[in-house]
Amino acid sequence: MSYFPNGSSSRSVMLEKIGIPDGSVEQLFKAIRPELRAQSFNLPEGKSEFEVEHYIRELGSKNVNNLTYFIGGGFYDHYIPAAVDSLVSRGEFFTAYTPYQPEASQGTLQAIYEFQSCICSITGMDVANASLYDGGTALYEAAMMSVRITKRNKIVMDGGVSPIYRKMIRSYTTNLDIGFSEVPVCHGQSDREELYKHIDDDTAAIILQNPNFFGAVDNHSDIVQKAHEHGALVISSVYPVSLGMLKTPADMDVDIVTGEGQSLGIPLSFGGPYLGFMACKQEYLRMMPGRICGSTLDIKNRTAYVLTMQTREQHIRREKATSNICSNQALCALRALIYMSLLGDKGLKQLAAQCRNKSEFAKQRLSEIKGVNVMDSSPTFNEFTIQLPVNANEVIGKMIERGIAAGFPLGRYYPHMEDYLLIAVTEKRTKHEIIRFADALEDVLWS
Amino acid sequence: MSYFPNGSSSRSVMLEKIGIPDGSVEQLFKAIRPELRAQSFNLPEGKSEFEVEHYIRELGSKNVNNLTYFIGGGFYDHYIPAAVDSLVSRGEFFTAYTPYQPEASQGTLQAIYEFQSCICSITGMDVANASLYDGGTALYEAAMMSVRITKRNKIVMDGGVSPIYRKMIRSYTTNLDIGFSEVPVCHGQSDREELYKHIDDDTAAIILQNPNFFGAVDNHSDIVQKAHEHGALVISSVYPVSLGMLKTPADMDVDIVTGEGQSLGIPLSFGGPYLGFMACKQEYLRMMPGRICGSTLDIKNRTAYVLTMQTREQHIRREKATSNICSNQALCALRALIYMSLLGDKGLKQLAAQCRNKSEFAKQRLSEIKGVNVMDSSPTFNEFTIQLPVNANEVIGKMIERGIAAGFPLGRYYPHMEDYLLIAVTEKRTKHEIIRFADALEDVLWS
Amino acid sequence: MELIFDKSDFDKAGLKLPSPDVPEAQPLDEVYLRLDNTGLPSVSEPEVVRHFTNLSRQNFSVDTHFYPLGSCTMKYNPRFTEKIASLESFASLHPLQPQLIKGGMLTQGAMQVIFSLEKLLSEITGMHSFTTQPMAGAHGELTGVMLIAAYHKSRGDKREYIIIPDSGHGTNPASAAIAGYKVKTIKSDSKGVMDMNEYRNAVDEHTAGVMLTCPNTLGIFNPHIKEITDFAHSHGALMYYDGANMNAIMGKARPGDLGFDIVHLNLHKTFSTPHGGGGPGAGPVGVKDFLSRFLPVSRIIMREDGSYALDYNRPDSIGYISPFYGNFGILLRAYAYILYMGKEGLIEASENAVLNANYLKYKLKDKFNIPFPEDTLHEFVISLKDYADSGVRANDFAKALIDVGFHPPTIYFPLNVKEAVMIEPTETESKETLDAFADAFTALADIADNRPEYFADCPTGSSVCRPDETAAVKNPNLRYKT
Amino acid sequence: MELIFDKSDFDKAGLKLPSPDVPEAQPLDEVYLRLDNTGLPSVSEPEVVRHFTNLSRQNFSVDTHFYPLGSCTMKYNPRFTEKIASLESFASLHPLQPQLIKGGMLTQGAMQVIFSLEKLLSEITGMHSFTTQPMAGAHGELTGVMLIAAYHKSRGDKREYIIIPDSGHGTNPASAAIAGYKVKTIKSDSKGVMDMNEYRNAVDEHTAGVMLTCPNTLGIFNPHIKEITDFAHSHGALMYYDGANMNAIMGKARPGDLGFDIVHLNLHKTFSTPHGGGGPGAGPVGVKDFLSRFLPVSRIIMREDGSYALDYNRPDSIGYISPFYGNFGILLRAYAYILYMGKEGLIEASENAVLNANYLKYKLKDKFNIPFPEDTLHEFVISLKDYADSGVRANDFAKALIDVGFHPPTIYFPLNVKEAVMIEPTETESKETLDAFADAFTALADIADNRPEYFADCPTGSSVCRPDETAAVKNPNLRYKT
Ligand SMILES: Cc1ncc(COP(=O)(O)O)c(C=O)c1O
Ligand SMILES: Cc1ncc(COP(=O)(O)O)c(C=O)c1O
Repeated sequence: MSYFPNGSSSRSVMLEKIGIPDGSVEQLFKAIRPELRAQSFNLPEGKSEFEVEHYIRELGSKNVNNLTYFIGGGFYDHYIPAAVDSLVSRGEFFTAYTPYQPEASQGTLQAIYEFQSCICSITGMDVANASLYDGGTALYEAAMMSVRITKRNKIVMDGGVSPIYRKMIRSYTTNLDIGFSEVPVCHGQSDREELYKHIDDDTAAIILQNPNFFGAVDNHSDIVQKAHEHGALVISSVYPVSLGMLKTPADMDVDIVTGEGQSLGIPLSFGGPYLGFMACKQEYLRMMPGRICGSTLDIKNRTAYVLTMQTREQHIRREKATSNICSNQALCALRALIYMSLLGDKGLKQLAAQCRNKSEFAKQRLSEIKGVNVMDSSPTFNEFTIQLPVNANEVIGKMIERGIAAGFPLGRYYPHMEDYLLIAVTEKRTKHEIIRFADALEDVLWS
Repeated sequence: MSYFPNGSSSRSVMLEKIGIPDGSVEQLFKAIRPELRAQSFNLPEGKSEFEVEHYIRELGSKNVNNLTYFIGGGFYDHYIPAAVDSLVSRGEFFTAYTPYQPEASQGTLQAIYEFQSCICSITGMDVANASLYDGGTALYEAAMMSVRITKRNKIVMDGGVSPIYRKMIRSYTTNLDIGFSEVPVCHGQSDREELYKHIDDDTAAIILQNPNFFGAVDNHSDIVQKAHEHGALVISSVYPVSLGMLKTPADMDVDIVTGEGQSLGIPLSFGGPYLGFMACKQEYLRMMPGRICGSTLDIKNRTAYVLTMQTREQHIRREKATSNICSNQALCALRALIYMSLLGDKGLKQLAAQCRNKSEFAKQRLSEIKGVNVMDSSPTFNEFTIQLPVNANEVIGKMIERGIAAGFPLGRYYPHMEDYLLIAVTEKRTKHEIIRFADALEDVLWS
Repeated sequence: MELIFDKSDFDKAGLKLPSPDVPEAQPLDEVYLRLDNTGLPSVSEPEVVRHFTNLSRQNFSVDTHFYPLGSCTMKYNPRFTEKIASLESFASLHPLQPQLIKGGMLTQGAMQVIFSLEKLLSEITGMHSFTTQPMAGAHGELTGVMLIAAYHKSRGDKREYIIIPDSGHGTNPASAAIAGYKVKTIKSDSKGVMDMNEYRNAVDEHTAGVMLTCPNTLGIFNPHIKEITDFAHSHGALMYYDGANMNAIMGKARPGDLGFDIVHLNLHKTFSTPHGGGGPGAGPVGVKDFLSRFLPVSRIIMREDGSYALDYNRPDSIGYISPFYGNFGILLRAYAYILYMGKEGLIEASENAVLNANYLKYKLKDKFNIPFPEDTLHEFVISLKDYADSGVRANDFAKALIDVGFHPPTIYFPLNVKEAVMIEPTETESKETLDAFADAFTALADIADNRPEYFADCPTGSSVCRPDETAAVKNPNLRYKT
Repeated sequence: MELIFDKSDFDKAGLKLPSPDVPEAQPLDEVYLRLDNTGLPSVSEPEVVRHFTNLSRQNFSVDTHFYPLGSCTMKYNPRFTEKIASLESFASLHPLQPQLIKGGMLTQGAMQVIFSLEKLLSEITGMHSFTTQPMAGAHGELTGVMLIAAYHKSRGDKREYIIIPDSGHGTNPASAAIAGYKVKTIKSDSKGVMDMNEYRNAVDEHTAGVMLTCPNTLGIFNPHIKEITDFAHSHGALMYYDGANMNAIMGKARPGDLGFDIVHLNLHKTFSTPHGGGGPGAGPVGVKDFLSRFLPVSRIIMREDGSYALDYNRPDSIGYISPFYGNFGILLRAYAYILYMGKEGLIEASENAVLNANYLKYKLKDKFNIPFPEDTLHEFVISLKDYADSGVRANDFAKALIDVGFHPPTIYFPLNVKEAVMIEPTETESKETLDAFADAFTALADIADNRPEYFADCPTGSSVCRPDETAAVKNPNLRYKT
């Protein structure tokens, strides 16, 4: 087999040395007594690389490819520069593991430090960790963290938080003694009045999202102030690309920030691997889950990077750890770091501006279509909702036939919104594509 | 611009230091007086990576892709293992240059040494060089080499040598005092009788190919003997994959072996970059063109690799060099080396066997089609000729409509062979594809 | 090395964006706007490429070094699975695409991958169904414990404890705890496996489940495994199998056959997906039939016509564990790996992994104390406590190994061995490499005997040596600041 | 490092082939068969990957190091052009495909790439048409000299000599010679450019052509260039432009405007395609109108309907230079690079290249002897002959630079400067890097003054130090033998 570097002669020598001269490796498994043996192992025969590739390409062609994407929902079709793919493909990065041995892992460690720095920069927060699984688990971890910090157990979730993430948080906490209230939002900003009704002195945290699931941009400063008055924390889930334009969570005095980093150079890849990130105020550092890398000096006074604050973690604290996370999404964090390095300060701003400009252009074109109602109760970044004169699912199907993924049908998560579409526009969508989208939609609706 | 690491502030400082305080880089070009300035520079505006990629993908889709290839003609559709692409993509390999400084280039140098070793192994020859541009220029270089060695100037070319290569050799030597004779072959082995008529004591070399352009396999030992009797050399152009099965040129006592290495892990890529290789008997080493890497010891008696025999080369000998070659096809040689290392001894033999087995299977299926005449005057490796009842061009067009590149129309190079097709089969062609090919051909011819 | 931020200058950029082709939008109201800079480093592409290329060169990795990190299965990561994961027909696929047209008709290929992988993993482990949602081993554990909770809850049975042996990985108790359980730890016996007496005393009607690794982190296959699972079951507790060590027994034993009810696998260990410098991995979870109804949504099911659909209608499900289907790109790699290896290939992988480990153990056993030397499979644990007594600790050996070109094994784990050095060579290393490692390790023991002071400066050949970790905690410097 | 052959064992393999799906053929007659082993190393894929990964790490490269190799334009190689060259719609295209259906209707995209690239290169150089067939600079030179020959022959004019200045690259005289010409070498004058008197005396009715590099290998743009080309023309000779240094003058001057008749470009220099450890490159050749009919076949032409076709019907053509259209994968990269850079980008590339070189010259000029310091553009040449007199040669400086992390500049070229060190920083290096290099180089000069013996062991940090090249020639060991 092509992955085993010992030929039969080496194997014989090895077996002989360890006292199995008859050459039967089976004897090494004698602890697995016959009655404990596998009762079946009915797998296909091995194939060659060429055959497997061929087969999987065939499967790939069973997906409908080359749709022009106007779907987002927290996961966006941004361009990934070739340098990102090229650099994360270096064996020294992708075939290493968690940098337990700093002297053999300065590459990974410095990258984590730089990643944490970039996350702090774009969010404005004090400290960040090395990554969590995805934006949803990051938000859940933040909720747990707020419970630990405040020693309270009531959580208020804004309805503008991704319904997927809200479901995840509910799942994870079913067996825990945590009370939730969810405050509905309908394609606009957070409903302050309703929210405030739920905030009291037992509240551990308010969970917000900006831009929210409907694309609405908000300034949550007032909510944060209210929360803090009650001794509650505020957790905000953000879309990192938007931070090239939008007021930072730090500026709103948010306590814990999380987000999905997929938009930072990570392929959509049918849902993963993605990148959860988390940043918080300095004072909550020791309550944060996940690995953290710090800069220190070595015995020769050289700068060195190490995993630090490890007494928070499972391998030291076991059942008392802040989280059970061990393997995280390191290579995705590296992708995000390289992507952010390529973008730079100006690049992130320009990218955000392009996304919004194109989104506003799309809004305008779509609003010209008879029967299409572009929701405008609040400003948006690069995603917005429209109301159609018919059920959204019908329209989507016909648009797919025209090669366009026209948006996400909000009815999927909001039963009263069967005729709403959530539309996302990134820098990759050309003017031409947007016009084609609007024309096709008009065509589908009216001819 | 994204490829320039100096911002405007650095540039100002630099200009100031070199005495151009007004910040105008133009002054550095003052030697180019106004009357010498570019009279036009009418180029398009720059584009982003995303836009260029998008545009070039569009051009790519203007090629007819996904044809099932039964064309070869010296260039073959073999599978390239992913490890080859992955390893040659390492920056340390592909962004280095000719290893002039051995201490900064042991990676490239050892790889060349191993490549030379592999070429010697598969051809059976004594020594090999680091690469030449392609199989055609390699053959031309061998011809020139034979002229230098024998101090004679008559060359006999077998008609089984690729017509492309024969044309190339003719082009390169138009202005030189070299006489050529070409001995026709028709879809079979070399015509000894005719060949021998042209060999005499002025003959520098006989140029042969095995398998020849029609796929015919030959044992050229007798021709070699005849040539040597006349003091002439024999040059043989080979298909490296076939050497997993066929008698080696060394076994036939050939003096200089050249070939196209594309089949060894190099993509077809519309004609290049490919890989010319050359190997010869020890005694001709100092007449060989191209770079050569040798093993030696360093001052601490460690094994070290260096470019050697450099007094043959242009940078030392200028107009007296054995060749003008400077940049060669190093990265393609590295591809071939990695490919050969993955294949190994058994792998090359199995690969050759699979190619031939599939080719024979195709022959058999095609021979069952009414009106199709599979030429069988000599054994073949993985390529063979068939005669059709109609003009080959007609058939090809209809086969293309069925997604199959059915073979190369020999009429293109041999005017009397308008109804012949040259068909190649590699390990990538499945039984299913071969059967579909035969069925489609039958369909095209008879329905 | 310099930080990427140190190369920053305000008007440099590493990426050109497309030229604007739409009008500029009306700006947002200032209350919504970021007014400061983002703080990202502004550098050119050549600088980014050189920076990260040279950063990478400071790492040890499987591609460059022997990396016998015990419990981590640092085996070779095939190149073709990387290629497959980057095929655009998968890599560009939006996770919401299946929801655009009912039942996932737009993503049949991707769904088939998951469906088929679940089937293969079920057969490999002897389980009945699998979810691919968990994104790492620990995430699988959490999912598993949530399944345990859901099961007992469905029976109106409130249980309190999860039982875990002291040799269990830290994630086991952590996962149990964050899912709401208390943890009971059982000591290991003199053979290195869970003490049966203590175990029998611990299990009762408050026991929700038992989490075991088998072979355990000492590499030992517990001969009482069937008794253990039977005993738990007889008290209504469920058995959880931490599959991190599955690489030892493929085709030899299956957790399902041994009586486990829930299993997680680490695809980034057993199924050769890359470790990525710490992740991403994938930790799919398999269960016996009676637990299937609790698995996370969505499930991928096959319709009668052979097409695949997403099923959300599962009222007993524990809910969403991942936003979608797990770390799909990792799943795809593992699927390709399994198809490539096939039945025989996987069996041989385990056989070679066990042979390599036993050969290396043989090479080291005379010189070193191996507290639990019997019947180890894919890994084994050395105790360096004798050396530690004379001042050379496991950590010192580790640092010295770096100087001779080996990534150190796992140290100080499992916790039930003093000065533990946990060695897992994997099947993708050659005898020559094992010999070289054994020689080097043995040579260090000689040095420890004669010149213990040698270790203080090790490693000398790396860009850093023994960073001050205490200072790192005391004065946290966790990010670049201008 | 061990050779890959040292890891070989007969029943190992790094690649699985598809399982046979057709019957085994009747074997060939034994006279056609290979009876011995092929001698290829039999190793597993993990060993191959680790071997070549670690081999690569022994190289200096642009990605890892400053690499100011004069005349070679070792600038950054964009990653996206690599990606583009690997797009299947081009990388999998068979070169004979255009011949399957008349006129290349099956490969319109690829042909458009070549056609468009030829147009762009024509505009950049001020020529009228281009062939992309030549596979490197030297190959372009040979093509160019063959065009010169074809031109004179077409006029029944038999000429004998090609004139080349002594600062010309070795490939110039070599190309002239193998195409059948004698070479006349012209010395450089005190300003570093071709001596005009000697030149005027050399040109006569036997002169077929003059090959010039401009700026020349000293980085100097010859102010008499127009006189030179006019003078050659007035004697019926053609002017050949060696475009290796085109990176200095894009948008500033064009060889076509300066009176050159034939030009080659090195796409692997000016147009950022990777050097690949020695190649492949590409050396397209451009000509003025009156020479177009001699260009190699095939030519790609545009039909009236805008489609592209291959034209073989060119009776005056010098014939086939390449089997097909040249190193297409390299052409595609260069095409993408030019589209990316655009007009302004290319101009700025030259400006930054020249600024960087002049800045570095400024940093070094006080300490070092720069024999021809005036008006240099993208590169400059230092003479270390003063140091050489006291025993420290250019080669010693080169070796010492390796220890401090810089790839040495070109040394001992051009031949008209003693102990030459030829430095071309390129536009893709930062001021900080140039400063660091200047400091290191200056520091070496100080060491040379005070401790010349320091150099003997340099480099100390590489895996080898000063291999015995004489022994390598005397006892050639050019391949592995069992
Ligand atoms: C025995 C064992 N269990 C669980 C885990 C946790 O797996 P992961 O890191 O994928 O979360 C590990 C990983 O190190 C392990 O070795
Ligand atoms: C001035 C000059 N001319 C010609 C060449 C030859 O180019 P190539 O190596 O591509 O054949 C070179 C390359 O080193 C050069 O520097």
